[in-house]
Amino acid sequence: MDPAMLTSLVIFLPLLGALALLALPSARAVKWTALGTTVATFVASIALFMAYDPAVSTATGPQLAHIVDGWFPEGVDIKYFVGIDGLNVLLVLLTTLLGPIVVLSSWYYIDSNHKGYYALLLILQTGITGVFTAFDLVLFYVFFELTLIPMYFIIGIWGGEDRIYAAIKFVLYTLVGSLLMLGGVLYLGFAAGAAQGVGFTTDWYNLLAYTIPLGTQTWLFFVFALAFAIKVPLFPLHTWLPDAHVQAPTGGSVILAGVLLKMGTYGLIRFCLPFFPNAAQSAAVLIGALAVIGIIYGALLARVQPDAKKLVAYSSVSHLGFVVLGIFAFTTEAMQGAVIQMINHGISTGALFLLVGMLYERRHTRLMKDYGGLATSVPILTTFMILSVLASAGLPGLNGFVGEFMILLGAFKSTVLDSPMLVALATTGVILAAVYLLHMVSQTFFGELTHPENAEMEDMTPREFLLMAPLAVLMIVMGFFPQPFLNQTAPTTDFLLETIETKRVAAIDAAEAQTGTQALAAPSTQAAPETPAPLFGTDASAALRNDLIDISSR
Amino acid sequence: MDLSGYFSTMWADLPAIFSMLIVGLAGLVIVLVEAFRNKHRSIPYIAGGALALGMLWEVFQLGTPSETAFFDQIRTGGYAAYINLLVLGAGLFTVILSPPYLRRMGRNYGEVYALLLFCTVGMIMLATSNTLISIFVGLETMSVCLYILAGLLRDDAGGIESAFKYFLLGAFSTGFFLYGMALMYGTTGTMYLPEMAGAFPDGATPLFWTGVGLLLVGFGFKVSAAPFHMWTPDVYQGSPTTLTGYMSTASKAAAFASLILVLFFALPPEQWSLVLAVLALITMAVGNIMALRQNNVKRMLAYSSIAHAGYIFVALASGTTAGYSGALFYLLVYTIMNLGAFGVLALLEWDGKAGREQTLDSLAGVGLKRPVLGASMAVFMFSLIGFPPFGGFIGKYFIFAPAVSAGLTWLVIIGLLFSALSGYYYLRVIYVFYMQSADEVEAAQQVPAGAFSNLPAASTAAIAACAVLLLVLGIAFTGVAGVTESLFVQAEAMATTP
Amino acid sequence: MEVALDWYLALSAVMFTIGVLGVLIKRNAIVLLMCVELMLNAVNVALVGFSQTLADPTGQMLVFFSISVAAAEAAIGLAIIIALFRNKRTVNINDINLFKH
Amino acid sequence: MDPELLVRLILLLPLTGALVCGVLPLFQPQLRTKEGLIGAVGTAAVAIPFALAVYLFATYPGDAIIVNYFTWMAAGDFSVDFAYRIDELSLIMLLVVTGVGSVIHWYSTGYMHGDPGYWRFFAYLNLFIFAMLNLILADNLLVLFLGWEGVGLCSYLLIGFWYTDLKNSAAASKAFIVNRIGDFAFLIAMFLLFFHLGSLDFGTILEEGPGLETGVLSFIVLLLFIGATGKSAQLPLFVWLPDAMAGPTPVSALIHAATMVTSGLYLLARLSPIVLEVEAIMAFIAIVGALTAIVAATIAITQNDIKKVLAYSTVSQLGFMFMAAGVGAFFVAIFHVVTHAFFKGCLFLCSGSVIHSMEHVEHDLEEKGHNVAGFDPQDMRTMGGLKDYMPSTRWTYLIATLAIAGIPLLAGFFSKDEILFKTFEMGYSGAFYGYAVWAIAVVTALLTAFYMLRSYMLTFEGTPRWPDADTVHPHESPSSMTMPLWILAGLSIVGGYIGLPAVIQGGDLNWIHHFLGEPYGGPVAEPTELASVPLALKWALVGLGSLVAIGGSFWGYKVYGSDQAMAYDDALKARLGGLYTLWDVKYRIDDMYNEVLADGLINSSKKVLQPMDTTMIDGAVNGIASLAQSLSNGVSRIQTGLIQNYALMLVLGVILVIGLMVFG
Amino acid sequence: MALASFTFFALAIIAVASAVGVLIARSPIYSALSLILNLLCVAGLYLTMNASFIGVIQILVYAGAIMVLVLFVIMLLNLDALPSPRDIGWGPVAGFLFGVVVLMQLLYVILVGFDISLEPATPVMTAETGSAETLGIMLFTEYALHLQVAAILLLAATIGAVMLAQRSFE
Repeated sequence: MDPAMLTSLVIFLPLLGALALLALPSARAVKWTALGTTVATFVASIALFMAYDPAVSTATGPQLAHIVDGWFPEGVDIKYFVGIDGLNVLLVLLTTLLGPIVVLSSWYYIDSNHKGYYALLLILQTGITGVFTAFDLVLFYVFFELTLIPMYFIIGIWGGEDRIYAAIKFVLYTLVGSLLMLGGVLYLGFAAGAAQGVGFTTDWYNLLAYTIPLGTQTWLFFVFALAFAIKVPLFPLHTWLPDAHVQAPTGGSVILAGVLLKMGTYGLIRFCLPFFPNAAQSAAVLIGALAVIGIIYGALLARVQPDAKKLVAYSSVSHLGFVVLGIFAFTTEAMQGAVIQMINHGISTGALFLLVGMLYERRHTRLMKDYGGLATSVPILTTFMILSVLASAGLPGLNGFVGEFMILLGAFKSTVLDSPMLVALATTGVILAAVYLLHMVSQTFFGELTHPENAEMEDMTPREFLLMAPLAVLMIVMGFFPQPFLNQTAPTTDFLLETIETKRVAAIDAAEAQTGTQALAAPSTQAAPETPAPLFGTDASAALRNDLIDISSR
Repeated sequence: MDLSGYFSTMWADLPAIFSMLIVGLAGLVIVLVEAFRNKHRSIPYIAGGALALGMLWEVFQLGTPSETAFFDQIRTGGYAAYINLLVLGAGLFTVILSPPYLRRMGRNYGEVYALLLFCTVGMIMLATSNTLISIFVGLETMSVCLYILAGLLRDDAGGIESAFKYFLLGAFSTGFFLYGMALMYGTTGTMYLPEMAGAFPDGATPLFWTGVGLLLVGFGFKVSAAPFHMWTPDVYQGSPTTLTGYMSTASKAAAFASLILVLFFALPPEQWSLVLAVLALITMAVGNIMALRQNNVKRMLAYSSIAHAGYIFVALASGTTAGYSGALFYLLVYTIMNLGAFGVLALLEWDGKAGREQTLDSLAGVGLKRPVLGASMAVFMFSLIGFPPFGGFIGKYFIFAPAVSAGLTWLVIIGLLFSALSGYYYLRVIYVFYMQSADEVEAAQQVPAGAFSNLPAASTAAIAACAVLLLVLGIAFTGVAGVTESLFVQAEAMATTP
Repeated sequence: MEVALDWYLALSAVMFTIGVLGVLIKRNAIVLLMCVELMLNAVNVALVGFSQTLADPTGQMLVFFSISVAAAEAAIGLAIIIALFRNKRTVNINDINLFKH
Repeated sequence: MDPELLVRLILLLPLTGALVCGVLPLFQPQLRTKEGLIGAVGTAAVAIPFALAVYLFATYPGDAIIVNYFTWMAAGDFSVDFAYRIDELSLIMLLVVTGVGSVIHWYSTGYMHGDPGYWRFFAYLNLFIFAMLNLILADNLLVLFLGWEGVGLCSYLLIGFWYTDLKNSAAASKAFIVNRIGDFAFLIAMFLLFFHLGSLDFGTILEEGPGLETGVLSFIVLLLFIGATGKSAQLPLFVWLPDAMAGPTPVSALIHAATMVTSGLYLLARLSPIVLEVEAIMAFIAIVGALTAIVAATIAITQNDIKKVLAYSTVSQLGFMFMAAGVGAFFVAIFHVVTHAFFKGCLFLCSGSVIHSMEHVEHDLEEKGHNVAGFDPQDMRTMGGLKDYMPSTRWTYLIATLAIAGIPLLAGFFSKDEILFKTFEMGYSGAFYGYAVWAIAVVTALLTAFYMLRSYMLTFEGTPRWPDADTVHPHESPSSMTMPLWILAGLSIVGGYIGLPAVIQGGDLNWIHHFLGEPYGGPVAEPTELASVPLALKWALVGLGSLVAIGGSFWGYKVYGSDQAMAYDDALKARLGGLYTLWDVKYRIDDMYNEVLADGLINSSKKVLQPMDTTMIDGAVNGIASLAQSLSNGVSRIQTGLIQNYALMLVLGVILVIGLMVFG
Repeated sequence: MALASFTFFALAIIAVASAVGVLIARSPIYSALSLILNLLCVAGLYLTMNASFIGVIQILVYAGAIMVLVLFVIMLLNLDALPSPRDIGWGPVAGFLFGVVVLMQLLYVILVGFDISLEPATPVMTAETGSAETLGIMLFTEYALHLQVAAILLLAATIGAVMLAQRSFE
């Protein structure tokens, strides 16, 4: 088989599985098929991982690229273009790993409409994998939106009491951002297309090669960043997250926290930074500050939640703040840390949601006051919980530390942020993480067994052990041996940072050249103001307009 | 006087109006059948057969070059074939869905089908017209038939009210429409659209623009653009549901197609781009904002159709061929989505009140009970929001992209924000369908036992086909997009070579 | 033509506006229908005026169709008003407001 | 043997022990009660590394051995390896940790006998040793930090070992969180070091660090010191240590007396070349140490819980060590670390033995039908006269008490006296803070002798004060517990001779100084420009030190010797009044943390942030939704249902369109 | 010349007056009668423009057929003047204002904005243009299709009228 097909296989295998599911008669068959599909996908993604060679440069094209043209009409360079590079290889692996885990975690949790649930789950996986592998902006957008539909149903049908509110909020919130981004995509496509004489292009590499004028960058950056910031979610756009997490069934929460949120941070790295380097750097302090507020704010709110799931949800706000901070530091260390932290957060928070879900399955409550002293009745579960909590709190030797440390280290030396105070504030998140996580552990697992029903609680079943074990192993392995993972991402992050710098300088040069010509006319103005954002029909778009067939010429 | 030259030309041009002929003839046949064999079972089949035959014919015309027929009165060729297919298809869908629905309403008469076919004739005339007179005659034929169909449930206070409102406002707007034509004719001295563009070598006069403005008012009324939209919700709510679907799609498609012809062939794109942009803005705003509070699904869909007219206006405002072809593509997608949505509602109506009092809540939990209808409705709703991988997304791409390239980014961004807002009310339908159960709604809203117990297979299949078509259009749309684009490219080429 | 076209157009505009005003002000459904007819009639004056000034018969062709449409509309309109009257026992348009908001 | 393999074994054996003791029984519950096996594995996992450490020590060539296993993480300029450094400093610590660790493991096999969490205990303990070894053997700050946090974790797990009591778990959380506050500073210090030096390796730091700008360096050292105050329980972060006594007593001995709490000192000693560069911070360290010492000592006087006394005593002793570090005498600090490990370990183990037997008393009393609700086996007020029942415990406790009191010729005497001398020497060399610190140290030494004797007297002398003392008798602990006591007591006697004071042979016989000190090729730097103290003055100082120790001890012996031992506490309370109360409430530092910081943070989160989140931030989101809804309701009023209004709207549109077309 | 102008203005004034009459008459019967007068005046105007065919059609279809139908319906439904409303709402007022604005706009563009560049056609030409022959030939040749569609329109209207007003549904 053509190795390039492997990428598409990993993306679409779950979709095929979902279609197959629909034809099956019994819930049992549905479950096993779903499990089989996800495992097969995981195996395929391992092969993908093996086939990916970090030593081969991805500066001109991703590895294992699969391109199908002819999706859009002539003159519109939108195509099916997927591939693997250092930025997404781990995320794809994480997505496919969580696939079987989520299926297993839903085995008994979901008690109605199995067919629909598992089919949606598999479609969701296709969407997410597609988001991570897409190298075409429109394709990315398609997958990005595609993830909303299954998630909407998963929260809305199998969720908790307030599921409808949560589901609608989730979709609408994301939709506002992503539709605005679509406007940006269209604009960018035409601008880049005009610059390169192809009409309209959203090929990532074409867009990367296009230096956007400074003024335009600003509004485009904010349109893109808004969409991703909502997804991340960045303070103060986070309020959909606790609702969605709490109401979603366990599987949904795991996917949501594990990979769905990463679409936001991934988008920031993949698109916002390299496309709009100047704007991104100008906004870095602002976004960094929001990220730090998110870190602290999320942590403080997590501490006061009576609901264990909500606590974990707010912890995501806090943790993702680190990732955003790392992204906007513009240093190799922080960028690498951000990438690895995305994976780490997926593993540890995914594990936390799984464990809280196991408790919920047993007692049908998420309130911590309904538990207490569980360490006696469920020691294995407790052990896994403590491990996950520690990983999440960033204990050295477990995975969470690696990312957090590198992010903070990189952010500290960042000349773009240039604000050690900010990083110092972010570091307090390390203290606060311990505060709220240990609070949860002690409220839930320590103390006396006050509720008699908790005493007879069943410890982890082999199924549950099976789904937790890989995550636990990864927590430790990635804590002590993160380097093999970092090596996968390093060439790409280096390439990205170099490109960002080159483009940044190029954009400034272009702007100066422009002011230079103005200066010839009026020598007194040294630093003419930047050209304003051509949001409302400008020279550039007028030029574009002339390029296209226009009946006004008649 | 020798007129034989005329007659031979007309004879030779008959194939150009094949579908108009066959549909009109079928209408006449139905009238006759109905006169002698009241409510004969074959009537829907005759109607459906004629429409299908027309569609079959038009499919083969898709690739043909754009020409005119009947002394330059109407256009033929790919463009006409495309829009005729749309209109005929909408008619066919309605004919498939109507018999069981009308039977339930006690209105399954041959006249209905005859009027439907006559209406289709008018639409074809409208959508393919090359002169102002053709537009007028086509538009009026279409409108008169629709006035009657809207009043089909005349014993129902709501039914007759909707017909009255539709009629009176329609006639009122016709006055403006005709005035506009008069002014355009008077200032240019011609009724032929392509000749108008050349009438003003040094820029058009205000009187001409006034005429264009009044013409736009007339079109705006037919496509229910704000502020000419006021009739839409009332009429949609009161009309028989399957026919509402027809009204909201075919008539809109025909009117838009005609408007595109006027814009493309007759008008130098000066002032009108701004006017269309403003209309687009108001229309999107009114449609989306008003839809938010609706609890009646039909009324909500009425406002939604207003909003979609606004989106199409965005494409038209760009004033480029890409914009026009995008609008045409969107019309196709929109037609499928809306037909399907109204079709689902028609099948789920149970209170015998023509759906005008049926609230959304009464449909709680239907999605899981009726998987095919539920899934189809979900597809329609997601597509209406503009979610990939459904046609609605690609449609939105094709209407917004040209606007961006024409420098209307601000309008596009507003449009996208309104799309996001529209998510609220479309998602509401889905959650009621899937996420609420019937016992969660008030007793008054609950479905009586045995309601919509047996769904007609043909109707269900037609709806499912719509859903599948949307999915296909969302993924493999190049062919269609190519067709819509080539129409204008050809015409462009023709126009530039004298 | 002896009288300048402007006058015909002005007359047309005035009559058209009177028709519009009638639709906006009168309350009897049949009178509204008549006002619409008045509007169409006013447009016809303008059309014939243009047509005769340009010596181009197509304008009058449109008038011909406009008159037939007016006839058809009158028939339909009256039928609807009869049905409406049967249903609601009134032709006062202010009493016809079942659908709103 | 290859040092690489040795270090690998030393590190991995405890880890293996932890896994064997922890993971296997977790999944095989029948293994959980196999105490013999678990105890043996657990102890061997520390004892073997001790043997290897001794071998390493014996064969140590004199130059630091650096073993580099693999890259931990690297990105951009940043690269950190799993690299370990064997030099004099880490060897000393290695010996102490594994040596005292082995003894305490052995002791634990007896102490934890019958506890359902026996397996967990040994797993945690072994894990602790692993983390501690990482801490002391690390060759870069990050691996050190791994151990640093790791020991914190084990401390957390062990303090909360008896988790069914939520108080214990709260104490554990407190320890972890307070430690994290220190870690926060530690992290920032690492960022700064990396920012300026581009590496976290000790080699680079020690070589290039002193060259940094003083301001930056001061800040770095200050941050590191704050980190150390967290771990080593100094003002103001010492609050967690007394609470940490909630853990089983061997834990208190091992972690909270002998090893973990001294890691702050180790850190400073390890980085002594850069610490010495910044005198202002040194003075600050010394003063903080002095204040901690005296504050903790005064609190210790008022404590009745035997372990609490020892805990505050530990804080106080740690203060001594920081005084030493603050005056640049890092080797003395390490010396005190070593001797302190011996006698404080011994004291804690003795207290464990006491508690153990008092628990039996409690048990017996309960069988006899007494109400034991208020009975606390750790409360010295219910002890007394134990010397007759527990001779081994009594003697070892006494030896260790005298050692800590600084009675001449015992271990504590040498190390404490050296600290006193070094502080004095600093003052003598012209730094005024040296005298101040010295004065506080002397007072604290007096108090130390006093309260330690108080604890001894209350516990072992006098008459039994528990109910029904005639029939209920405590018993001496088993030999698995008393043997370790004797070992440590022995070390408390002889341990001091590795650092003979400067009065003898001009300090030439001070082995530890020669071993560690930079002038002699060791890794621990010391100030070079110190004035030479005349020999007579040195002797006088030694005399003063001895006098203070003996005096304090005698005072304690005297006032608590009578049968009414508790009476003196009341007298003291009456005489000192408010001051005593202030000591009794621990200077309100704890309350301040709880009420101001912890509760304040939580309350403000609950009362300000949470409502803000729901009403303002989420409210804004929902507000937009309801705004749209009310906009919808508002706009819908134009849809009146009246046909004329519709027509009116249409005409309005006509006006608009014509207006835009013609005039627009 | 003067006669033509006089005829035009006389008819125009009557037409406008009768149109206003439609508005101000309280009874629909009077409105209808005013409208008939208006239609007749307009027919007269057509004749002054030499548009003989349209003038005749106007009288036959409009004044003759449509208005008779309207009168029939008014009689049939026995409609009388509606009771006057207690108060005039904002609707009619706004309607009046809007109507005036529309008129202003239209007059503005006609009288100010419209610059007649065309040479008016000669009476001979106009007579031919407006003759029944010219229009008849056109209707059956170039506009044959429209005629057919208009026929369908009328048929539909007939069917519709019957259906709406007459047919009995079960």
